[in-house]
Amino acid sequence: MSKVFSTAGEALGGLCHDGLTIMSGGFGLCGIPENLIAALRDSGASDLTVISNNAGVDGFGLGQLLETRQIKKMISSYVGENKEFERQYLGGELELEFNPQGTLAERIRAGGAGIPGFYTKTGVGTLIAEGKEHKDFEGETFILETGLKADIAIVKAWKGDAEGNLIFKATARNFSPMMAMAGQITVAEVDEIVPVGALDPNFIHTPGIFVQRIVEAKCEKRIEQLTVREA
Amino acid sequence: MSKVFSTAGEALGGLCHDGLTIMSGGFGLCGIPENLIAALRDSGASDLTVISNNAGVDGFGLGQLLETRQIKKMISSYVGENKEFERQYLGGELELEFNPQGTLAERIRAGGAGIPGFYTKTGVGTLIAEGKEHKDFEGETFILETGLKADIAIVKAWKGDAEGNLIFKATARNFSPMMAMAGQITVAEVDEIVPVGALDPNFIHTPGIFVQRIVEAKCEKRIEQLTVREA
Amino acid sequence: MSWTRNEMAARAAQELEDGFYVNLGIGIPTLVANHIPDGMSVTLQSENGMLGMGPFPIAGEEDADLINAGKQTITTLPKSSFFDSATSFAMIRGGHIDLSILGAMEVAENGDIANWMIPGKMVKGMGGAMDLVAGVKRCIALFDHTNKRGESKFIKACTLPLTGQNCIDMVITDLGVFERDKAHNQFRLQELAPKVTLDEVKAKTEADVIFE
Amino acid sequence: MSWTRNEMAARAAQELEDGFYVNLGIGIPTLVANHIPDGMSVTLQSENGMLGMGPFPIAGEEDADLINAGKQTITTLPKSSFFDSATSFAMIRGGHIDLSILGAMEVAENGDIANWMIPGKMVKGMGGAMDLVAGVKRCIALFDHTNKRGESKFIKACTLPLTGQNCIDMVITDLGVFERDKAHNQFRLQELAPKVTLDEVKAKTEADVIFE
Repeated sequence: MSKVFSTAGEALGGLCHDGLTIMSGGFGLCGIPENLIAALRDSGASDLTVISNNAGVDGFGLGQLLETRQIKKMISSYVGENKEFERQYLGGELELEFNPQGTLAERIRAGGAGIPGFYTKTGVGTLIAEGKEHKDFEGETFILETGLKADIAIVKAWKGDAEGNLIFKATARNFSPMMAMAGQITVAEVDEIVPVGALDPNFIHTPGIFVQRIVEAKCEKRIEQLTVREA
Repeated sequence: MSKVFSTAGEALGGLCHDGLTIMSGGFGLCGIPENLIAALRDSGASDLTVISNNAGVDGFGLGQLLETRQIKKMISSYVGENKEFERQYLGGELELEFNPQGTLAERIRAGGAGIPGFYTKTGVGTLIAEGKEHKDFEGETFILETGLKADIAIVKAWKGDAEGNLIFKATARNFSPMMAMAGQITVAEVDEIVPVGALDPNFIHTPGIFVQRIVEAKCEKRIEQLTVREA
Repeated sequence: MSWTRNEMAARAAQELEDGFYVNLGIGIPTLVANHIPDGMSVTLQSENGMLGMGPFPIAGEEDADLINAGKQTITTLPKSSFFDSATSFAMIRGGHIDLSILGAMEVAENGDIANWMIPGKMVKGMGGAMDLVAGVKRCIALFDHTNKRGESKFIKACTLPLTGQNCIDMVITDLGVFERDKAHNQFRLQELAPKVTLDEVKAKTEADVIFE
Repeated sequence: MSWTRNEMAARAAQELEDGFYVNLGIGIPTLVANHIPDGMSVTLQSENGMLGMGPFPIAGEEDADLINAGKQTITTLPKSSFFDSATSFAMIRGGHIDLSILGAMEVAENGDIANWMIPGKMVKGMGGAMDLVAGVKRCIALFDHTNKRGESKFIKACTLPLTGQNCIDMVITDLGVFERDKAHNQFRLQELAPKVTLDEVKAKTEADVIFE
């Protein structure tokens, strides 16, 4: 019962159906599972609810699934980089649920950790709090946020092994460790699959229990805002 | 404003007062801040509330603070290894609050993460649930548990730097990363202080923001259950 | 002949499946690790913060920083990973562990379990037991069918404070195996230990169990 | 003369203290990093998962896996550490960040801030702004005192949807500095930009502010 697959398409084999809830890692285009997103597009599965901090850019990342109209609803914190997104949203073709970024991260962690709800002060007194339960702790008011789970989580890691153990590089880590926990099935694409035992057990970011499938795949890794200084 | 101190006693300098709430890392005797516990004993601070998974053994670890009657109350998940604890508890000299181990870990993380309460199914229908708010999510019943904070958290790490960045070794990690987050002031003792930059930024377990003071100190590292197999 | 402790552990090991992540409780459940079938990949979790628990060390190679939840010195395997207690119980509470095998003082016919506290005696604490029975996908209770006085420990309703309610999916005792029948919400005798008679197990079982 | 964007950032940098952990918002707040006094140790957090943010890279040394919350390529410092988004916002929500400096569309006299949404226009999202204003120990809003039509942005009550309520501790605009007086629960003019008159700032401030 190997976790290792040869291609992103095979790694998603048998999993993609209309109406699924998908979590997709990454912050902007940093740490997105490029190949798995493309394979999800190729699967043709539609009416998807996608939980991801951002929505990609036009024609790349989750933008690919927007072009093909496979996404019914996005749950995100910021979607400013995508004209097609804006067009579909303003046209009423796409549902959108905004979450504060930290609330989104914590809701995903909670979903993976068996916590159905938690209280936070983020968003109290704002639109985000409307319709949510309010509760006071030690004289301060908090709102109830619920855990989020997904049918499938797709994440991008730096290195992984056949047990599903993963490590991430730099800020490409972002939402992926929590999403790996919150996916009923988690599929990881990695820059490199290394032999079991090559990763130091002290420094594994995502233990293999959270990863059901893994594939080595080459990423393009586009940069959104190339910013440099004088040498 | 250096975070580095020369001795455990100096690292706790000015912090120890009667009535404080202290978190102390470790599981059994594995990963306990031996030198900081001893320094806390030497400070003479009493009426302490101590949050720690266990209570040490007679005369070692938190057992040292029990002998001197500095502890008023323990919040723990298991205290089975300590006769003096049993004597004081049965004699009504010591308060004790049991938490399921996972609830304890999550309460500490929540305290450090600004989450005043969360729902869990652990303990539903047991003594642990008595007096706690019950709430249903998707037809299942959960109980409300609250975040825990401490005036001081004392933890033991493997290596650390002057910025307070820490890494832990093997199962000596346990509760310490969360406690470092939940302490108003967190003091870490480490096997080795390494130069800033020596720790790989991808593999720092506790970022320096959670650690206010650090001291290099030699640990005895007692083993509770030495268990070996035939060679 | 009823099963020995080791035979009970061996029978429990038959419930393992390839790829399972498993948490074994202290006592008889620990022995299950000795009966994992060759060629089957089972990963043992230790709730103090480790996946892929290896065997006890050879004398002299023990490491005080590397222990299991029973505080015994252990070793790593190539697949091992370490993590903090919050992550460890996220695995447990979040339903990521496939199987928990744990001891019991009492199991009731409705799946309740008591294994942490006897009123009037010094209480050591529940440790991770309440989290395990509440969170793990499938829980097997492994215990002697009767106590020292010959009284059934597989009973109508727990008399001791509960560890968890309605959470035990299978009971394995020295006398036999009882699988929870989800449809009837009732345990059903699945297997008798060698030479144990149906009459004996009926006589020693207070719980209302399906015996046919 | 009112302050330039760069001078506003320089003035905000005077609020830094040695040992501070600071989160800087996008826009003018980002410029504050250029004015950290020599010899002062300030650690910049980027909410996408980094402490100890370094400068932009030299051309050719950029790394697509290493960006800040504005999605710009950056570099590490010897003290840097990376972590996941849940940990990053645990720092923010848990009150571990000493100071947040962020832009604003409106700030109200009661400390409310609006900076994420204009009804009727395409809403890009709040990103981490709501978490920052709710969680960070001290929040400074850095913005132009008036909008393009010359209307005050420092007002009695926010007209735009809030980012957070009662959370701004200091306002720095091109005209001056206003410190929240906790005792009076009111902002107080602390400093005027060079050659800005009290009359000018009074005329351009809708909020009820203590000017004496």
